[in-house]
Amino acid sequence: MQKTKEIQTEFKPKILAFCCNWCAYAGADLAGVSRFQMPTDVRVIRVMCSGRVPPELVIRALANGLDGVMVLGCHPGDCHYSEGNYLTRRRAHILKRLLTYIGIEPERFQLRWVSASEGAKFSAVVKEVTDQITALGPNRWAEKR
Amino acid sequence: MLDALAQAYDLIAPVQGNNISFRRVESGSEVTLDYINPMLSAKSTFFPQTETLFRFSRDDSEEFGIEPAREPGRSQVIFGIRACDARSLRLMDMVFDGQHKDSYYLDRRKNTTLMGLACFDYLETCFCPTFGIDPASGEDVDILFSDVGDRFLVEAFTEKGTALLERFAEFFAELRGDEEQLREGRKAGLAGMKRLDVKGIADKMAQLYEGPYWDDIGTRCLGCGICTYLCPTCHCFDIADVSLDEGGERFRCWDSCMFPEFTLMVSGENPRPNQKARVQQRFFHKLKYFHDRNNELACVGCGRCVRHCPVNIDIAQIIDDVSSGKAGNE
Amino acid sequence: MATPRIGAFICHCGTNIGGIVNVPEVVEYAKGLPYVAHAEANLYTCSEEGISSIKRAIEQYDLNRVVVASCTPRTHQPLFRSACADAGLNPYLFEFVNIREHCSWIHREHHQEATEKAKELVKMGVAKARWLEAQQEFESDIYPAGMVIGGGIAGMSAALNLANQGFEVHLVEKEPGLGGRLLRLNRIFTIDKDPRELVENIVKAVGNHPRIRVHMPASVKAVSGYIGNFDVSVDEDGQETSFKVGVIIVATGAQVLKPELYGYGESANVLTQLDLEEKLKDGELGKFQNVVMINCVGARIPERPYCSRVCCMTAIKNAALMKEINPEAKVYLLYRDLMTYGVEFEQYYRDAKEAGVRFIRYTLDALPRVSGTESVEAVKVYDELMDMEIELPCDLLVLATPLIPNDDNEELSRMLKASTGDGGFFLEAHVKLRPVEFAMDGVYVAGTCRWPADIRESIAQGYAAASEAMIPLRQGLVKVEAITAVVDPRICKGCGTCTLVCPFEAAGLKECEIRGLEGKIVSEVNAALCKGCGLCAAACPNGAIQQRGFTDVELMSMVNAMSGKR
Amino acid sequence: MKATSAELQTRVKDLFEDGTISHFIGYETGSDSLRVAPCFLEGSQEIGRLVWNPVCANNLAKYLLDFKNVPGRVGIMVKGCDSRSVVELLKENQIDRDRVFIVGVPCSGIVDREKLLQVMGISPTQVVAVQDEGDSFLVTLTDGEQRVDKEKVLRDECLVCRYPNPPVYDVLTGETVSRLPWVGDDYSMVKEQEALSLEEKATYWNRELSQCIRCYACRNICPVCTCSECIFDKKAPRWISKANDLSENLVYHLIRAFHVAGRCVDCGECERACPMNIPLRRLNKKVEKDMLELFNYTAGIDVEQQPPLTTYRVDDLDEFM
Repeated sequence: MQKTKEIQTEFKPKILAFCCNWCAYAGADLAGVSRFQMPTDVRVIRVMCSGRVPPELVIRALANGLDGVMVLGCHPGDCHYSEGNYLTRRRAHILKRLLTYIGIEPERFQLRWVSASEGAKFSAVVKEVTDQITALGPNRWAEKR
Repeated sequence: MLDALAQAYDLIAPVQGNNISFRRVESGSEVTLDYINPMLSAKSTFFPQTETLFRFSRDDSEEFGIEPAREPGRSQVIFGIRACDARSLRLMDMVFDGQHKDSYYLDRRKNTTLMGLACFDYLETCFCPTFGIDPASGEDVDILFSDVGDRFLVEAFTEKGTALLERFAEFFAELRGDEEQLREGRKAGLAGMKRLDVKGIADKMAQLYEGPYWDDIGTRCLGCGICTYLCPTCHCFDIADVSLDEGGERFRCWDSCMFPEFTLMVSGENPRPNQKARVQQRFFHKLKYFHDRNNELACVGCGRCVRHCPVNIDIAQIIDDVSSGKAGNE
Repeated sequence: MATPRIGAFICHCGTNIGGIVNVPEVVEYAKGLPYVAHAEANLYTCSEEGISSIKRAIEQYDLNRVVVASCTPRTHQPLFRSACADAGLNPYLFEFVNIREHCSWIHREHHQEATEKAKELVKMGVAKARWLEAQQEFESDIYPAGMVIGGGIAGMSAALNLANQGFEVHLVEKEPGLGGRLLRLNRIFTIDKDPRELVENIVKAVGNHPRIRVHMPASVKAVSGYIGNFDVSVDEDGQETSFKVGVIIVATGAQVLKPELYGYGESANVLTQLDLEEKLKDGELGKFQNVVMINCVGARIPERPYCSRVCCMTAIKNAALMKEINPEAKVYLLYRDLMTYGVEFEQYYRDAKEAGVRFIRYTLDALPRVSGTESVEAVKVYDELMDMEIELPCDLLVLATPLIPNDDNEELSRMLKASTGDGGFFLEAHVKLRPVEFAMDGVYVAGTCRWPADIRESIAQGYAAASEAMIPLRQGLVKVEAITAVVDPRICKGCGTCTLVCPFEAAGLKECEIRGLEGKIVSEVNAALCKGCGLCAAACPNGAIQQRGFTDVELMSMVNAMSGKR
Repeated sequence: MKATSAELQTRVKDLFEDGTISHFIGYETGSDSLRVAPCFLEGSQEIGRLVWNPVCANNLAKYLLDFKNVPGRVGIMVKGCDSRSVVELLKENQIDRDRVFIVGVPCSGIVDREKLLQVMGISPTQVVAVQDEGDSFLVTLTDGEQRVDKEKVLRDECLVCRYPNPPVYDVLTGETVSRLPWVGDDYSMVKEQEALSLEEKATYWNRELSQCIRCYACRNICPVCTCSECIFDKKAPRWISKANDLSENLVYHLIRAFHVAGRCVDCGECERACPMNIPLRRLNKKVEKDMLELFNYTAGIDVEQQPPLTTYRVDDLDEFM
């Protein structure tokens, strides 16, 4: 079931970012308001809390051929729901190690903390992760068919 | 010879992986002969676990373009197939070559030459004689190889087989004459093979719909697909689509009557609500329904399901219980 | 579910979006997406014109889903939702796509790529919209009464404020009398008054208030329910009494650290500032000639890093008072840093210096050392300015120790689901934006149980908490955004994972009552307690519990759309 | 494994007769002497069917779910690992402690069928019985007896078993087993895998998981896979395509490994059931190791212990900025 991809001269990754409504999404909005320019490869999905993101969905996204998945939440201690990001952090530890263990580059799944006031950090993270994943090249999971 | 075959055909032969199973090989060196029966039967050669039926494309006007996915398929040779698996193909023909012709299956069947390998030894779980199969014979193959010690006795049983032998004549020497009796001698190794009584079993099954016999088996069964996926005669499949922006494809893949969603309906209703019902279905299909339709039992006694069932549900045992009346049908 | 008929509205936002993203191209693209029955561009979708255009389209094209691609849901979602509602469409059948903050504004130099990204974002929004379902918001009445825990100055201020606004108040004080720590003080800094003058009127006012019921000595035993409907039971002098309130204000105060340093507890002439004030107040302080005061005792150290805020002023107050009582006395104040911020605090400090109090700075790596048999007779300290160690004679050593959290904070925090932080102090919902609320709706915080505060601050916080608490009391009704979790009892296996991860104890295991499932143990969500974080949905092993508006199907359809799957 | 079938039978007989239990879940002899089958008794009359010997590999704990709604109290026999999965079932309220009666059987290792046949070069039909003799097994053959070192023929998970004695039980049959002499580093296998390069890891798992036929035996036999409706069977959303390809097999095995994270007790049933001999424990043990190292958590020991992914510590490792 080879997914037909249009041939591109230079590789443009597809990166998904789950952003929690209260910190990361607001941070992304602030980055926009501040007109911080950044790569166009990231798509944001809004969730109320980083703790809403099921690891299964991260796995599914990578299997779908997306080149990277980010989960962005409030800094530890700042969760709007007081505990959500702590649970996210635990899941992320296990998931990241598991992915690496079966041979998937750890950079393809990232958890980062971005507060509502960190527009600059949001754009920095987007740049950094986009660079990392561009350097890795396409996610070969999609080719395992 | 196998090398030459691999050149001329798609050669499928037993290969040692995590376990021995039939795979496409490029050269004879990959092939192993150290087996009694491969873990997976040869069924997937004709009826792959996942098979694309056709592809479709979609443009902005939402118009569909459809192209069948069948590659004309180089003709292929299966080397080392055992009598039981060869028989199972004959049984599957009854399904795929019945009133509905399954061209995907039949094309492969047509392009395939079966090179059997006679059995002179058996596993504790083998019971093919039960179904009138002679493990050392070439009944259902085009060509039979019999290891008679220092050489192979090679016989063709069909035109396909003869043709192939002629094409590769260079590899074969004249008979020395003693092969027949050497083979008879080796057959001694088959003595003591399980042969169960299946006379009138379909009717005996008919009296077994009710009754406690299936209760424990039903509880014991985990509802996994091992038995059906390893079974050379199980042939159920499901059909699904892959839908992408630019198009997609329709594929079919093995399915198992052991899975709850096999009979689950959109309404949420399930005519086979519990594992007992599903186990029952499997054995009734093999030992009755299939017989009602085709006058054959849908089992060839290869013993794979017995060997690999993690909770030791043993079809030989069940046949025995039913025939002997232990199952309570008398 | 009726076949989705999605309307997509792509906003130019003047040139904000239209100047970078090729909006007409996005509209054309949207028209080709599954289930899209109508797509159009608007100059400003949020304008009067745009809104009425949405309403018209819902009518004209019989839309049952609306997707707006414009700015951010954080500011504009309510507007577009109510537009849908006005047109008779359930507001939860609306999906927001952000192509301004998250696209045009951050890709100003890349029009083509920005346009492609906008298309994809719209595709994702449409894919989610296809699965949206109508939702009903949960509403519940507010019981018009409040409970204030703690009868100190903060608690009393809050109680009076609530009561004067016409609401019943239950004031729960664990001591047999009102007034709190304030009454143990000798005088109050900057105005140098006896606290009693201040407090007694307030205590009277509280005691005599027709709408305030004081429970004393009493402690809260159990709290259940949620904003508007808390059931409280208190142990009042051995008697169990229970009552209902709509809001709760926590003002339980703090305690003073009793250090194990500088011979405190061993030598009779070593006191804390609070001990000193009590002795002064009761006239029990004997003669003294050489007074040494040490600040930051047990504060601003690794195991207790915070500054207690009130000790510097307290120490200065008492140091000056010592001079006042005995002008001949030598009074040394050893400090690490002086916190005398603001106008009158700084002045107060200068006055103390004028009065002859000697200030000597010490550092954490060279702590003062005390010496003497039986009682402390001298204090050695390294004086930074003189760059030498000096020995100060001492017949009275006074230690300024920090306020520390009450021991029962943890218990209370469990009862109220009100979090604690900072080593045991209560923690407000947001350090800047929500200073007197807890994350738990209907529970508020004031005074030194949050962090060390002086009287003025405590009173201000009391008033603030009370007026925050008054908002729901006045509305008389709470509405919960319908993004709460729901359980499918057919699939739920009652493993209780959701109940463990829920920060608000909204999910609980119950016997199912639905026909056909009677007696099955399944999870059930109390919509009033649920805050819609979705932790449970992510933790549930088989998707039996879902978060409305963020279901697995909805999220996955977005992921699939982004991956080019349909 | 000092307890004999006879002792077990008398014990269970008593339990039936004094009315303690109404049903019992145990083992009976299977198709040959190296196989057992789970069996379910409803009274003492068929007590003779019960066996307990070093080939009783199956983890019976999951069958408790099938007896959830039968009246009376169900008895079950559990080895150390089985008992640990009972702990997990209790943690997740899948069974009612008062309605099960747990007969613990200390276990000093289960025979790996294939290893035994290999090492001894025999066919199952030649085997009459296998007896536990401490550090070795005494194998009775149709023609005489042979002794074989446990280390050579034990199941892999038994070679790293730290819980030969059931942590929870109502009665114990047979003496408790002291720490098993052969038990080495539980995680050597995992460490070996971790040491590989990313490329090698990928190659390894691609080879292994491309062989998966998705029969779901590993899931269905797993004592902690208790969902009535598994997400892999859902139509909407579709977590996994029915198509059997490496990509989807990876999805299946990753999600599976994640779902048993902090719950897997390494009873080894998934690996035993897998007809394709995929080294599933190699995945599970990795997660087990991380849970231990990151959260100091071991599954199946204490019913009161909160599952690691449902709780947190403020000072958990934070490698994310």
